[in-house]
Amino acid sequence: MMAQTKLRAVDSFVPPRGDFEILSREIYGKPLVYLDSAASAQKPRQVLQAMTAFAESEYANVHRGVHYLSATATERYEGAREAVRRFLNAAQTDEIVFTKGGTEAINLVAASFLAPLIQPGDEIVLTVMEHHSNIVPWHFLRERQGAVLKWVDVRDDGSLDIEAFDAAIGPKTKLVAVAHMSNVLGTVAPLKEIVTRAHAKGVPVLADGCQGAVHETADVQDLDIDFYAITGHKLYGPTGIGALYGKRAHLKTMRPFNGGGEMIREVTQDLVTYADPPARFEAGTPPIIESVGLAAAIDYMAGFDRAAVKAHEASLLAAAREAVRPLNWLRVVGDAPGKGAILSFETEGMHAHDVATILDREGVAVRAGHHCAQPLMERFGTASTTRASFALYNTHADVEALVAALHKARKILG
Amino acid sequence: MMAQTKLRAVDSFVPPRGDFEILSREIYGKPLVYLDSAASAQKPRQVLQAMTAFAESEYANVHRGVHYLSATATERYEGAREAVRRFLNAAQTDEIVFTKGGTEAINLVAASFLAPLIQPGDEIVLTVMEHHSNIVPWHFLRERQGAVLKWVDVRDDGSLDIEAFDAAIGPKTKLVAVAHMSNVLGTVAPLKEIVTRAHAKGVPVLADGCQGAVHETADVQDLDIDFYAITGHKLYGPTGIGALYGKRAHLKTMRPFNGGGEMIREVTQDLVTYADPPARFEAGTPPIIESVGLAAAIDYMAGFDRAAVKAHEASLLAAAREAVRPLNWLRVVGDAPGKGAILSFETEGMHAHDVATILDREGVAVRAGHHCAQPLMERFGTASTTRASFALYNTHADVEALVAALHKARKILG
Amino acid sequence: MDDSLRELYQEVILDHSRHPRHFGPLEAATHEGEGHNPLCGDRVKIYLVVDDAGRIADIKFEGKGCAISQASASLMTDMIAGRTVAEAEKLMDGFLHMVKGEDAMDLVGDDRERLDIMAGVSAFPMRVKCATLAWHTMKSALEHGMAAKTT
Amino acid sequence: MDDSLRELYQEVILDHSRHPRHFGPLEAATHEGEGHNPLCGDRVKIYLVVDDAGRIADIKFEGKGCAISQASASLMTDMIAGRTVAEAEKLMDGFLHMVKGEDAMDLVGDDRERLDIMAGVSAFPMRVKCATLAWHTMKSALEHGMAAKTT
Ligand SMILES: Cc1ncc(COP(=O)(O)O)c(C=O)c1O
Ligand SMILES: Cc1ncc(COP(=O)(O)O)c(C=O)c1O
Repeated sequence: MMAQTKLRAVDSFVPPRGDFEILSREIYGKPLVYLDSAASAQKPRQVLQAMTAFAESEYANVHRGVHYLSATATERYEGAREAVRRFLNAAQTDEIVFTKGGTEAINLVAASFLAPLIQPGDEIVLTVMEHHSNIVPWHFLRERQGAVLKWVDVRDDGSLDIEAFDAAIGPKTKLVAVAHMSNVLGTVAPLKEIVTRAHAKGVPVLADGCQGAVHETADVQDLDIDFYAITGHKLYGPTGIGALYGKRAHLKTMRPFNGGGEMIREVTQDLVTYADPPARFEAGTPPIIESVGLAAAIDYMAGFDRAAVKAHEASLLAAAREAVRPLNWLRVVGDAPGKGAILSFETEGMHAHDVATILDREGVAVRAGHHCAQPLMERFGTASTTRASFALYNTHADVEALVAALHKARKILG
Repeated sequence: MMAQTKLRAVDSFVPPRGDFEILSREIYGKPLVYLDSAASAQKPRQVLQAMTAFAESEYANVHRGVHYLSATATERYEGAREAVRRFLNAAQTDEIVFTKGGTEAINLVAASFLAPLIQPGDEIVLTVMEHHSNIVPWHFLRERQGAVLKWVDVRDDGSLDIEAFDAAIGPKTKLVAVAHMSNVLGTVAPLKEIVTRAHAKGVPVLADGCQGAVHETADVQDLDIDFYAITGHKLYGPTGIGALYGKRAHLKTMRPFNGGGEMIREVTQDLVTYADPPARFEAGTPPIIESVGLAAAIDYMAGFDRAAVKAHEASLLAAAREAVRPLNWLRVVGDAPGKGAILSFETEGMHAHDVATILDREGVAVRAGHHCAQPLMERFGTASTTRASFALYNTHADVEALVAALHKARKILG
Repeated sequence: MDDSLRELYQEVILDHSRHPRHFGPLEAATHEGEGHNPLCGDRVKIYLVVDDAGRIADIKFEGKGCAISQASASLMTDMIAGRTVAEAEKLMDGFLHMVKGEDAMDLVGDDRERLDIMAGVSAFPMRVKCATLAWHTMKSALEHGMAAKTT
Repeated sequence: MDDSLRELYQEVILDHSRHPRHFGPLEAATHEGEGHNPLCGDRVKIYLVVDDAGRIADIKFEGKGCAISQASASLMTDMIAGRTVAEAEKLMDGFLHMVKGEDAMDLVGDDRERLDIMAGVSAFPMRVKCATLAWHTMKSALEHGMAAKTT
């Protein structure tokens, strides 16, 4: 209790709840306590308004158009690319490829970068804390081309051991693929150190930044990372859009991903030549309205002191962690130092689904299940956990509601 | 002139211009005359409001969630699937796969259905009027697996010859891929007849319905077609979403497309098993908000008598066609009987880009270029055309503005 | 406390989930099925012995899962043992209607009463799959015999 | 008529586009380049003869395209013939600044006056690529010699 009070005192950030219409609604007559932002964040009115305003006054298809609206829309779309570049501090705008989400960004690297390089027996290093989106694309290369997946374990507290990484990277390693931040444990990978070790052996590194880009700072130049994937809907932005950062030198040599309009230089009956990056990887009409929403979301986040947001989220996590510490029927999964604001736990004799159902009737939205991280569940000897995840709009009252609802669940099920 | 007057008289449809905020704006001080709907349609307020309302009150990530908002969002998302099923009259909802657009839908068929079947020398039959999105995915199979592309020509008026189709389909044909409606010529393919002929030889048929679904009726059961691809943004819906109809028997046997969350049954360190269709093909967080927008767009279209809309568009096309007929410096490309409301043309001594630039200053938005159909340009011995395309919100005043602006272009450039 | 919650987690259900009947493997099984709830990763295995007369002579289940899925499996095995395959399938139809909140007219008498304790699930659409997992698995086991083992 | 349109399509430009100077192939070329405008599919070929002193002894172009791209290519070949490679590149820098509406201070005297007829392009952002195609192609030809032929 002492710790909680102290943490709350240093947390001066005021969550901008008024920007999120949905947060004022009620669920079964109780105020919504949204603790599922790791699955998807709510969207501030600034993002929704930017999209609507754009669609109502400046919309047309992009590129190839000579007319005014097409020019405006193209400017907005390319402006969004520049916003992402700034957000990730990429050196050049053409290192940013728009995708439909984080999953597609990773698949793009698997199909266009890695697949042509893989010989049977070649290795891909990944960790047991990866999301399925950073696992299954590599399983494809195992199934189809004989790649070997090398798994780096986490310690019992969920932290990563850089020496274990180093040991896993060998002469046959063709890529290291690691989450910047785990969506279950909250563990933040020591990306810079991983890149240094991997590059020392000539191995490129992809980071799954779907969570990391939201809660940590990702400076791709400082990290010297080869690929970094983000997804819009977790960044307080729209669904249907994500982005891949790729070093120019990689993107230039990569084969196309999907085929279609915009990604070609020339098409005849007999052959086809391809456009330069990033167009080469953006076949078809891109998520135009969504790009405007993503840029608005990035702007929105830039309106806050990110260190203050991070401290706020950390204080919520710490408060929740302290509040559940005395409960002998609850086991937290993931306690790594410096972890992000995600609290996953198992409850003795109570299945995560039952817990989540009861919490839901209290207005508390949490996720229950394997969180698309089955190998991690296996690692911790369980099939599912309950997960509360915090975002910039959450409050200490949310934490209190969570804890109260947990006690209620215990009373019903325990 | 007679013909035009007569056509106008029978056109009783009143374009719902008030639903489209953007249509009341001015470009360079002139009222916007938007004749670029074949590139992308404008979105009615009903669609934009549905998306915003959903994001403001019912949003969460779909599937896997136990809590209320996740249930609501899942219902809306699966409801949108049902809306698409109804729109295409598919037999079952699980025959509808959501994609990021029409291009991805076709790539999905190429990668997950056809690629595993292709042996060197196997043939894919397509037409010279295809959009690059229905060409490049097949070129991939040529480049990577030795497939042979067999091209069916169009007649000089842009119409398709069913006998030529029949002749092109041989014992090595693995797929027929054809646009339901050409985005340049307006030509409507005799889909049902094509399917009959192809099936008689045991060959499946994919239709690129990106244009056809907007202006024609697509009844996949009546057509007995194997795959049908649509894209949201041409259907008065949002960007970032499309859908593939695939016969259940095909989808069940197809390998996954992208790998990630939602598309798996089980993932371990050593292996992975996949979910049933359609989930198998929907890796990652889908375009959730966009699905709600697409459903709203389908509802919006359903609010009109589609035959009346079609007659209206036809009357606009006929009026435009008649108005340019006397111009000896203008050559229409595509005059097939029963064609959809797209008017492409070349202008003697005036490049399409210059024409479009001048039209733009008159507020008239048309497209100029190869329209992602380079083989078709080649077929008609040109590098580019100017294209005016009509939608349900266009009026005869729009046609008059187009014609007046064309005369102006002639005066400046001719 | 919320009425629908009380109905969902009533004592009989919690008791079934904490002390499942017919739990464990069945060496002599003539039919086996494995079911999987993609929502949570939960899994259930159903073992059946069907005799020559088409009667379910024995049935057992194994697996881990939420209170609803465990209780449902336990209740199902309890009720189905001794019935014919046709009777079991009819019971299943009634049950499926009931948990979806639809009309379950073919459920009568004692069957209706015993299954009624699961009716509260219909107020929780996201949990219907938990309640039906064991039943679907039983059905697929009956249809595919020993082959369903590996699905 | 719109002023910016009049400036874009002024008589000199239309004349260049209808009667391009230096049009046709150049057998003796020491450098060749092929450029492509992805916006419209237009294409231009530039042939250069660069002598040992680094002077562009001859230059010609071929291709089809819009009035802007044709006029720009014609004007460019007209102005560049006889200059050194370094001078040509300097001229190009000035031109690129001009059509983007940026400061083109290094364009002076006669050069500025002649190129000024293209300045109207800066009011048409979607057309800037048309105006610069020939210039970029020329530059890439100079950089890659005969190798640029195939790009
Ligand atoms: C760590 C991580 N990686 C990847 C993803 C996939 O992102 P998306 O579903 O937006 O493609 C998620 C979220 O679902 C995630 O948490
Ligand atoms: C006939 C046709 N096919 C395919 C496409 C591609 O659709 P999208 O760009 O939405 O993926 C288009 C439009 O661009 C089209 O007109």
